[in-house]
Formats: sequence, structure tokens, C-alpha cells
Amino acid sequence: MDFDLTDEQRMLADSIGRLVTDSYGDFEQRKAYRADPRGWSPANWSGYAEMGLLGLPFAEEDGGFGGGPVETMLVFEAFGRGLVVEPYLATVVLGGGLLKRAGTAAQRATLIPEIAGGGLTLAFAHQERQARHDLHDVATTARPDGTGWRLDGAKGVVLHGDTAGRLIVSARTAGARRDREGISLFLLDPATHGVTRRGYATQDGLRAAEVVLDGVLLPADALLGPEGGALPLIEWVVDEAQAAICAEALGAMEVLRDLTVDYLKQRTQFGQAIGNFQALQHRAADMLVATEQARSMAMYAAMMVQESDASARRVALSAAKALVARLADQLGKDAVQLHGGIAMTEEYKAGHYFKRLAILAGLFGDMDHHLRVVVAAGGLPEAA
Amino acid sequence: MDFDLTDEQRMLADSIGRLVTDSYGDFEQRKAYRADPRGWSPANWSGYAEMGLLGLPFAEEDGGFGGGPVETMLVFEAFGRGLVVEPYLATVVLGGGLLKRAGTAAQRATLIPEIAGGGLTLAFAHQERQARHDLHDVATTARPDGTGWRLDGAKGVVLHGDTAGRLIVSARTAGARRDREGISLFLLDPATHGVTRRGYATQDGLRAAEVVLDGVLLPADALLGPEGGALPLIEWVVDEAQAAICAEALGAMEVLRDLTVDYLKQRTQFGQAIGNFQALQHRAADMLVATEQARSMAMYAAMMVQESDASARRVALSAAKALVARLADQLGKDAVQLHGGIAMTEEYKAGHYFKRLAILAGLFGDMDHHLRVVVAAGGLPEAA
Amino acid sequence: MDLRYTPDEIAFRDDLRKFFRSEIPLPIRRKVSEGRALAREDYVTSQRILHARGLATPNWPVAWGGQDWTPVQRYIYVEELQAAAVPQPLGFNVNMVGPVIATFGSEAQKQRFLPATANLDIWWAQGFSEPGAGSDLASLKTTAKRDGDDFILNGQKTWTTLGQYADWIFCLVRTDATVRKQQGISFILADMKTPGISVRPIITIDGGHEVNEVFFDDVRVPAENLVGELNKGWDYAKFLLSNERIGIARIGMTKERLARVKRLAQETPAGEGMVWDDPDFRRRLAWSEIELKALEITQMRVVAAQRSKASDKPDPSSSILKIKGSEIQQQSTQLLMDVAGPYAMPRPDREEEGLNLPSVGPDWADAAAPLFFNYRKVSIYGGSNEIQRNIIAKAFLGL
Amino acid sequence: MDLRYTPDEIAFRDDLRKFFRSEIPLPIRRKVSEGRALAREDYVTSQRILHARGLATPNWPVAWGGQDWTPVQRYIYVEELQAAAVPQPLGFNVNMVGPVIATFGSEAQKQRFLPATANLDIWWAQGFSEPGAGSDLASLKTTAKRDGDDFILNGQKTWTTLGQYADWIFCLVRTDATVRKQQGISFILADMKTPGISVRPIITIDGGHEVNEVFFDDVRVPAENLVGELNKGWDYAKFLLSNERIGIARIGMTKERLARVKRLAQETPAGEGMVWDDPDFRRRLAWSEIELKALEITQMRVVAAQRSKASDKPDPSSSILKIKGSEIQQQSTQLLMDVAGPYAMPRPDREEEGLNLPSVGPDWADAAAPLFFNYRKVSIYGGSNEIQRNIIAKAFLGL
Repeated sequence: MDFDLTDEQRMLADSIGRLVTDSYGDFEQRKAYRADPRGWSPANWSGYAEMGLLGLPFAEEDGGFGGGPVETMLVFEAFGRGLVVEPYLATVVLGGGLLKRAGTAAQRATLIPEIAGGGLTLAFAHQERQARHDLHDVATTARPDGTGWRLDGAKGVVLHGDTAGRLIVSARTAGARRDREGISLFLLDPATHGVTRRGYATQDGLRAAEVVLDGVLLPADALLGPEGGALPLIEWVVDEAQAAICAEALGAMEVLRDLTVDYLKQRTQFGQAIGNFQALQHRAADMLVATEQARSMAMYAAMMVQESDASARRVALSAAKALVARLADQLGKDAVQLHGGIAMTEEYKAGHYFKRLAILAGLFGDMDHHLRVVVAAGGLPEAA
Repeated sequence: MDFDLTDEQRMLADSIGRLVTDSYGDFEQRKAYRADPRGWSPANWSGYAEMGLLGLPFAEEDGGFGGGPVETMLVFEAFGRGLVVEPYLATVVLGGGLLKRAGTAAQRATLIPEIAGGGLTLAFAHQERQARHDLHDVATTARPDGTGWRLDGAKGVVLHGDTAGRLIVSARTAGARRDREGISLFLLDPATHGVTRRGYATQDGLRAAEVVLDGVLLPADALLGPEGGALPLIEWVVDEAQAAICAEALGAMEVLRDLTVDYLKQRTQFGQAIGNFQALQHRAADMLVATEQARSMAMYAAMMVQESDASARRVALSAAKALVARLADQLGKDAVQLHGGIAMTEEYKAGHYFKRLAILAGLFGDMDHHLRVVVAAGGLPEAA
Repeated sequence: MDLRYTPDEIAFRDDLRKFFRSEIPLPIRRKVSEGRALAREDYVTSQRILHARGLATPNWPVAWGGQDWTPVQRYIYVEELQAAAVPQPLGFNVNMVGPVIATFGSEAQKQRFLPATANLDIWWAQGFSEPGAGSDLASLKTTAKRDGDDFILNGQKTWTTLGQYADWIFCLVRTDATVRKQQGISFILADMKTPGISVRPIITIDGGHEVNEVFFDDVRVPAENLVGELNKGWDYAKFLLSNERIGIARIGMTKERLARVKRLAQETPAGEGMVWDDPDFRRRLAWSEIELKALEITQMRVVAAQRSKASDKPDPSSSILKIKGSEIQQQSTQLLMDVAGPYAMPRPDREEEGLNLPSVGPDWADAAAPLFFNYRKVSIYGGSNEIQRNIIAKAFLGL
Repeated sequence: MDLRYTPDEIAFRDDLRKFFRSEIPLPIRRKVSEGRALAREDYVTSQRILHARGLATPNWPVAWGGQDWTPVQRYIYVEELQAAAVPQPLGFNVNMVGPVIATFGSEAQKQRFLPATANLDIWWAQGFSEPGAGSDLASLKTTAKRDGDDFILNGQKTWTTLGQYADWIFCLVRTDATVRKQQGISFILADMKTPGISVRPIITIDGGHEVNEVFFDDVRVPAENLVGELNKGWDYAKFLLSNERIGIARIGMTKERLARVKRLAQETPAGEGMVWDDPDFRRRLAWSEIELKALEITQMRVVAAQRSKASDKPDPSSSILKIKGSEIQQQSTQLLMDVAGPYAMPRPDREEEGLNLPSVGPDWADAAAPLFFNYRKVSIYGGSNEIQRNIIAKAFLGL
């Protein structure tokens, strides 16, 4: 049993922390990044590349740094602290996670160095409107067409899909809409004829896109991974994304807790700092309890995402997500309430943390959904 | 729309309030009543008879006073305030409710004056161990035997079944264990051969019994109400009991709230009354909010129990019970917590209110059960 | 004791119900129902239709356009208005400055302001809150100094709701700094076009422009704009704030929203079926409905107590209605956001994208998250829920 | 970072697991599992079995029978002990007075008391709480006045857990009333048989006799029974109370209880099926399991921090473990009561009924409600959860 970081991990955490403080320490900077037509900062992206973050989870032989879930946790906790807007989850965790596991040697050799170098971003176009939180619910079809494929369908709320240089699209090569078998992945250039993207801002200040695929013709080698057998891989990568989200929520919760405590110390009312009022003190104390419980669950998620038994892994990640979502929701609401009106304003930071937490809580399945997964499994997996 | 009591109702409430204060105002009295072998006070019972409470809900032509659910609500709120231990729910609401609706003229003419006069108590032996909260789950059988009936089965947690002068027993005259049709009621003397009762104290200081029916032979006229068609009647009477329970819980909650507020004013710690601490003040405020919400739901229950549409009635009563159970549970726990150790002692009143509330919350179905009824119905019934 | 309305009350309710649904334009009511911001014209249109029928200011003195309704009728009016998603007549006009002028104003002030206020010819803003005051309203710092026939105002107000549309503002100002803070406050009216008044928008986290800061920089206001007596403003403010207990919990509105949430849940696909098939969702919705039912009866009890004139002693009902009402309103917006699911996320910038594009998700879904964000305010404003708990503990429990 | 134990730790765990389950009598462990009161002999039997293997006082100095374990080993020990439903070695002996005597006592005191304390030849009671003091422990009023070679004790202690079994009692007493309240307190030992000591049972709402009042009426105690220095008792009390952070949350015990709740729910009929088939029940159980998992990792982090010696600065972990640990323990007793359903109600008086009757409901069910009632204490004692929140707010958040 070991809860210490290695020296390398500690150095990584320090470096990312400094980088995020430099680029996001002044909240006005974030507004400027969002004002870029991309919705994020190419300069920051280059910075991440220089620090090696964009190649972090890829194997060294593919041009990466061989980082694991703990490293990803450290990155996302820092990103959560800064409310970072760059497409790291979309590119490195989701897109990169699929690519590194399903890509052929040729695909990996071409694309991973490009990603690690900052020249290429990815997005994972999977979510469909009817599916809600069910990863196996895919109506988009990929039919054999000559030697290649023809894709038809629509994907929604594709994180950073508007600016991605490549899309990884899930489509059904066999089976019915809700079958677990028959789902395949395709790697495609969004400039391909028949692909329409409509990008938009999201409620938390990031970006996403609707993607329509209308008779998109792809060559045979656009297939990424096993034909019809992509679901376990998708589930694994989405679990990795959940672990990252737990860590990101933790970082955001900690900042929001500290903002709130500072505000309670500074704000005076009825002739004294409102932090003197015991009812507010106790809610601040509950915020500390919540962040510590969230930290434990983010660590649990990072450790359990490596679990070889897929069903145990899925249940553990759902447990982590359910609790982090509940804690993030309560802490976000309490932070706004304890601040009062100021947290309702666009100018002040706190409301943005609250909004990001509200969106993170629902990303890839909300609390109810993930609790149901745990309930259906009869409870948490037994420890090894 | 009218939320006023009539003058008669107000007078009734005042009289019961005085009676309960006289007989239960000193908590030591209650201990003495419980020490009686019956577990309750025959003297109090006579007092209720003298005041007309024991004939309250019966029709005047049957020897009663024609009171309705509002009168019952007033009685039970007062009983809740006193933590009254007498078998009023068992005798008047449950037994009496069945008797007045299902009894023949002869049965009513014989028994109701006896009940109203205080000479006879009843108990409703319905609950079975496998049924839990499902009123239609009856395994006890009643088979034709000569001109009469033969009953076999076991009934559990029969409220005040140990001292009742007559039992009303549900048994299946047709159908399978969980059929809605085929349930009948029988009126019997517990001294009948084949009836075994095992009485015991309950966790809240009242009494109940296990009743075993082993080849109990009854005459034909022991049948109470329509053969095989008793379920709607049972549901109605249990709904009336739920309305009474909501009112009783309200009364107990109000006393427990006031006890807690008084304690906060008197108890000093760290050199001041603990009622000066804002975190405790806010929880006391929440106790006031809870009692007001519970009062509204007790009134809702009293009004909706008269609803002619049985399914609307059942959903409304489940809604009332679910919320009152939730509020009672939270208030009871908070009251103990705010008191601290003293509320953990058998000597002091508060813990007894807490325990009674905990038991009332689960009586005839717990919060989860009743919420499920509301959910299954798609929500609350529309107002007329 | 009877939950049901009398036949007269039913007739009254049905009349209002019909009027609201047939006369107030549907596009306006749809905006209210979806929780979208209304344009100035929407408020004006709606209020003038109501006023033409005597339905804009029922709580005013009959002489000034009020209705001599029973408490139950007033209750029915508010509930039906909200249930039909009719914009409430502008509160600053009809519940706040109107009653104050009608009660404490001079005859000249009544003649000048009341008819225009009722018809929304004058749009009023409320100048109470100040930065740094928050829940401690009486610590306000904006000053009014007498100078000949004028007062000169200096200071800053904030959280001025819809102040961007205002023609006039009613303000609490400090006219005596030497006495206890509540005793040196006056109630004064100012034309928003007066030189020295400037308005700065506050954009809220939902992206909306609903509130403002209002700055007073040597603003010269005629002394005749003082309402009532000098230094009695705190009394008028208390009168005004206690004026309208009915409606504080917004029960009719929440009922309407919960019914809409239910309808949308039944129409929104989720995996094998619809969101409605999810028992956890329905359980949470059922709790909101049940709690709302209890609160509705609590409110009816307050109404009944008003009728039976037993309401002279202070009671904690406003605080209870505020606490539970705000909690259930917030639950309702949470449920709506949950129905939207992933499509609560898009926040397309219509300006940038082009206004003719269809909505990204279901056409109601983009309003869900902003409404959820926006509604955090309801447990903060008008005396935060913490302040309400203080009031209950101190004033009613004696702690 | 790794959740898993090392092979050595696994071997250590497996040894303990086997020992606990094979050597501690099953009837005793079953009582613990069902949450029933233990007899004095149960504690003694169990502790002597443990002590014979060096497992009763692992946290003591090795010279006095302790084990030189790593923090992870100590953690495993506590978890396995609880998971096997082994009675904890008597806390008053092994976590409280034992370490105080070992650290601050005289050599004579060590010789006299430590072996007997470890083997439960002496049963100790704790004389800290007083009526009227509650969470403000330092305001205690029991006095010890020097008189020749003795101290004379007068006053009253309360909430003295299992005091009815005690041979000796360790007390905090006031030896100087002229200084700040924390500075005039001493730590003294008294034989319960000393004239002037009387014990009155406190029956709790679960019907149990677990706590007592202890009265001191001119009780003459030899001065050699003073531990450490005069007027330093508060320091020893703080040492004692901070002594054992691991185990405060009782995670192993709650895990065992939740597993049992799950098993019973799978066996208890409810309508068509079993209680286990009720999704609402399972949802609540799942939340408890999940929260417990998070708390378990929080506790492991505390253990890890102890190992890495980074734990010298104060941290809020004890308060967090206390708050969440007590909440989840209470949830577990609520769940058990819910499984019992209607059969949580019977409370047969075995004395009156005759002890040979079978249980009224399922044989475990009559213990469910008393346990639920009894466990309200866990958020009250040892510094109520309100006090814990004060500590977090003041000491760690600087509020």
C-alpha cells in the first residue's frame, strides 16, 4: 500500500502547477483564450507540448513518455485548478487513448509524434442524441463501399470537435442500435466530403461540435482497431476520461473551497467578517471534508482504471464518478451560496468554477447513471 | 378553501389537549402506564370513553359521534404530544374502521356501544411476515368447514393484539398469496380454540403480538364484510391509519422541537447558552420548517383520506406518509444530536419521542415504500 | 377544513385562467415557461393587457385601481398567473413603489405616479442594495444632502434588477449619519435621466443581463421627490418588503415548471426508452412534487390565517415560504437540466453563428443550464436563506 | 501510488485473519457482529487470547508488550480485528491509561499496572466527562485536595462507559482552581473499591446499560496514584486523546456490518422477492459503500503520511474521519433496521417472557432497532460532529 508520488511524479506535478499558474493565474487570461476563434490558446498548447504533456500517456516507442493514470491525475488536478480550456481531454485522453491502443503501427508512427509535438488535435465523435449515457447505443452506420467504407449518421456534443485535426468516429458495422457487438472506430479528416461540423461554446466556457456524416466515403485503412469489436476499448478509454474528470473536479473544488474561505474572511457584514458566523464555518468545514473525500476518490479512480477485470474497473469508476459528482455539485452550490451575489457575476471567478463543476458532474454520465451501474453490480468490487 | 376548525372541533382539540396534559404531562406517569401488565392505562381508557373519544368516528345511529378525519387528526396530534400508549389506533381507527364499514347491523349494534363505552378493545391481525408492506400479500387461509370457517396461518406485529377483546383477522378465502381478490375478514374472540397470542413490548414502548391460527373454527357469521372482497376496505382503513400516524408524528415532532429549543436555551457550554451558536440555531430553525411542512401534510392526509377516487386517495396518503416519515426521521435525529448525551438516556423524554418517531415512520410502510407508490403513479394526483 | 374551492372561487379561478391563456400572447408566455429573458416590450405588453382588466394592481387601494379581493382570491390570482406563465406585473411598480406611494406619498405624488406606474408607462427600478451591504441592508452608504429645494445624491446601488429599462428609481438614501443606522434613512424618487446617474450592466453566470450597478454622482433631485417623512425611509422599506407574502414561494410557477419537466422527460429519449423511464429521475421529481404540495398547503394556511384576521402577531411563515420555495425552485431547474442531459451543454452564440440556425439540441434545452445557474440567486436574494434561518431562530424560537 | 498491499503485508494480514477467526470464540464474535452488548467475561476472554499472542497492546512500547509495527501493519491489524468482529481490546486499558502510564508514569506505576492492564486483570474506567461539561471537557469540577500523603476526591463523573465492570478508574481532577481552566487539572488513578466511590447506572434508549455516573464523596486516594506531574493532567489527556487516530472511523467494523446487511437483505422476504430486490434500498446501501470506500482511502492516506513522517504538522484528518466515519456507521444501522422492517419493532422482555422462547422475528432482528438507537451516540461522543466542524473551521481553515 503506497500513497506517495515518485520523485518524477512530484516534479511533474510541480511543473504543471507552475505552468498553469503562469498561464491561468490571472483570470483575465482565461477570458482572452476563450476569445480566440478556436476557443483556446495555441500558445498554451505549445507550452504543453514543450513540457511533454501532450505525449505523456503514449508509449516511449511511439514517441511518448510512458505516463500512466497517476500522471494523468496530476495533469488534470492542475487543469481543474486553472479551469484550463485547451482540448487535452479530447486530444490526449480520449483520442490519444483510442489511438494508442487501436492504432496500427503506421497510424501511431504518423500521428503520435504530431500530437506530442502540438501540431495535431483529436476529438472523439461518439455520443448520439438518443443514446444519452449508454456507450453501446450507436445508430451511425459504416457500410462497406467498394474497398472502403461509407459513414452515415450524426454525432453530438463532440468535445472540441470543431477544431480537431482528426476525428475518431464510432459507427456500427454490424448489429442493431443497442447491440454491444458491431461497433467500429474510424479515423477521419474532418475536411472529408460529407462531414459537416457545427462548433459552439459550451456552458462551462469550453467548445464542442455537432458532427453530421452524410455519405462519408473512407478508405479501408480508416478503420481503427478491430472491426465490430470497439466497445470494450471505448469503455476503457471513457473510464480513463472519468478518472481524469474526477481529478479535474478535485482541482476545481479545491480552488473554489479556498476562494470561499478567503471570501468569508474578507467580507464583512453586520460589523464583522462573515467567517465569524458558525453556520457558515460549518459549511466551509464540510467543503474541506468534501474535497478530501473527492481526493480519495480521484486516487481510487486512478488506481482502479488500471484494473484488469473490465467489469470491476467499470463499477469502480462509476462509484468514483458518482461520489465526485455528488460532492462537486454540493460544494459548487454551497460556494455560490456562501459568496452570495458576487458569485453570480460573470466577472468573478467563483461562478465559473461552479459552472465547470456542474458540467463535469454530468460528463459521460451523471450521478444517477453511475450510481445505477454500482447498484446493478450489487455494490463495489471487493479489494484484491 | 377552508383551513379553519369548526367551533366544535376547536373545543374537541382543547379538551383532548387538556386530557393528555393531565394524564401524560408528567413523564413518570407514562412509565407507570407501561408497567401495567396490559402495557397501558385502563383508567386513561375510561377517560377517553367518558370524553366520547372511543365512539368518535362511528355513526351516531351506531352509538358514535359521527366524527371524521379532521377529528381523528386532532386526537392523534394530541396523542403524539403525549406519546400516548393506549390502543386507540388499533381499536378505534383500524378495528373500528373495519367494523363500521363492513359490520352487519347486528355486529355494529353489539360491538360499537361496547367499544365506545370503553369495555372492548380491538386489534387488526393482518400483517404477515413475508408480506412486509404489501397489503394484498395474505397467506393465511380461511376454508369452508361445515357451515362455518377454518382458519390457518400466522399474523405478526399485531398492534395491541395481546390485550384486544376481539381480533379482526384477514384470511384468504380464494386466490393465490398475492392476488388482490379473495381476501376476507373475520371477527373472532382470541379465546377461540386454536388461537395463540404472544404479546410483547415494542421498541417505542407500546405493545404488539404474534398471533398463530391453527385450525381455528369459526361460525359463518364471523365473516366481516364481503367474502373475498376485503382488500379495498383494508386499504381504505390503513389509509385512515396513515393519516392518523401523520398527525401523531406531527404532535411528537412539535414537542421534540420545543424540548430541543428549551434545551438550547438552558444548556451552557464554553461559558454561554449553546443556543447562541448559530449552527445550532439554524438546525433548530430547520426543525420549525419541518414541523410546519409536517402539519401541512397531516392536514392534506386528513382531507385526502375522504377522496372518493381510491387510487388518488392511496397516492396522496403515500405522499403524505413519505414526507412525514422523512421529516420525522430527520427531526428526531437532529433533536438527539442537539441535545447530546442526555437524549440518549432512558430517563429523559427526548429519546422516547425520537424512538416513537422512528417507529411511526416505518409503520404500514416506510418512506421508500410510499415514495415508490407515488413514483409508480407518475406523481401526485391533480387537485380537483 | 376543506382543501376544495367554493363554487364562487372556482368561477373566479376559471375566469382568470381563461383570460390569462387567451389574452396574453403565447410567445411571451412561452418565454416565461422556458425561463428565458423577456424583452422590455414583453413586460409592457403583458402588464397593459392585465391593467386594462384591473388585473395588474389588485393589491392596491381600490381608489387607485385595486381590487377588493379576499385573501383566497388574491392567492388564486397569483397561482393562476404563474401557472399560465404570464409575466408577473413588474414587482417594483405594483408591489413596491406603488403601495408605498399610495400609503405614504403626497396627493401630488399619487396623481403623478400611480396611474403611470400601474400601466407601466413608468418603469421603476429599486435602489436598495449597495456593494458591501448585502444582507445588512441598513448599512447603506448612498447619501442625500439637502441643498435648497433639492437633494444631492452620491453613492452607488447594485443588483438593480432590470435597471437598464428603468425610467425612474426609488432609493433608500442616508439623510442623517449621526443616528442609529436604521433611523437616518429616507425614501426618495429619481428620474433615471437626471444628470449624474449612470448604469453599468452586471452580466451574470447564465450570460444574462438582468442586474446592474447604478452610480449617483452629484445627482440633483427635487425635494418634492421625497416620499413621506425625512428619515422614515426604513419604515417604508419594511412596509414594502412585508407587503406581499403570497407569491414569495412562487408555487404556481414551480408547479408549471415541474409539469413541463415531466412532459419533456416523457418526450426525451434515453437509451431503450425515455428519461421518464428512469426511476431515479422520477423519484427526485416525486420528492419535489410532494414537498411543493406541503408548501402549497403551508401557503394556503397563511392565506386562511390572513382571512381569519388571526395574523396580527408576527409569524415565521414568510421565512418558511422563502426557504422551502427557493429550495424547490432550485430543484425544478436541476431536474430540467437533468432532462436535457448532454444537450444542457451547448451554449451557441447566436450572434456569432447566425440567428437563423436551428437550435443545437431540443429547442428548449439550451435554456436549461442558464436557468439552473440563474436560479442559484433565489436562495441568496431577498434575504438569503441563512438570514431567514436567523430570523426564525431569533424572532420565533427566541434563540 | 498503489492501493495494493505488498506480499509481506498480505502475509501479515492473512496471519491475523486466520488467528482472529480461529481463536476468538464464535459466540463472542457473533454478538459483536449483531451489535449486542458483551458480557464482562467476553471482553476478558477475547483480550487474554489476543494478549497471549502479543495482539492486545501493539501500540505500546515494545518493552511493555508492544509491537514494532509499521503504520500500515497497525492499520491492517485494526481493520482485520474489526472485520472479524473481534471485540477491540478494552480501549480504556490499551489506548488510554496504558500509554499514559507507559509514557508519563513512574517506574513503580509501570510495574504495578502495565502487565495487569494489558491482560485485563485490571479493568479501567475513564473518569473524564462531567455533567454540565459535555464538549467543554476542561470545565470539569471534580476536585482533588492534598491531605498528607493522600488526595481527597469530591465530585461526579458521567458517561463512564462500562464503569460497572471497572476495577480502577483514571480521572481528570481539578487540583488548582486559581489558574486558567486547562492548567489546574491533574491525572489520578483510583481503586473503585475505595470507600466513597459509588456507581449509578445510566440506562440508554436502546435499553442497554453501557454508561454510568460515578460519584466521589471524600474519596481518599494515595498521592502515589498521581500520574506524572501535578497540574499537567490536561497535557496527558490531550496525548491520550490524540493517541489513536487509526480506528476512529471504525471502517473495518462498518464494512463488516454492510456486508452483513447485504446478506440479510438477500435472505429477507419482501413481497414478490427479497428486500435486496428493492432498488431504493440498494441505492442507499451503494452510497454507504461508496462513501466508506472514499473514507477508507482517506484513512490510508493518513496512514501513509504517518509512515512518510510528514505528519508533524496538525492536519484535519481526525476530524474528517470522525465526521464521515460516524455518519456512515449510523447509515449502516439505519440500513439494518430497514431490512428488519416490521420486525424491527418487537422488543420482547426475555425476563418476563421466559428466556427459552424463540425470537419473535428473524433471530437477528430484535437487535436492529436498539443498535440504531444506540448509534446516535457516535456523532455525539468523543467531541460531537459540531465540535469537529468547529475544529476544522478554526484550526485548519483559519475562520
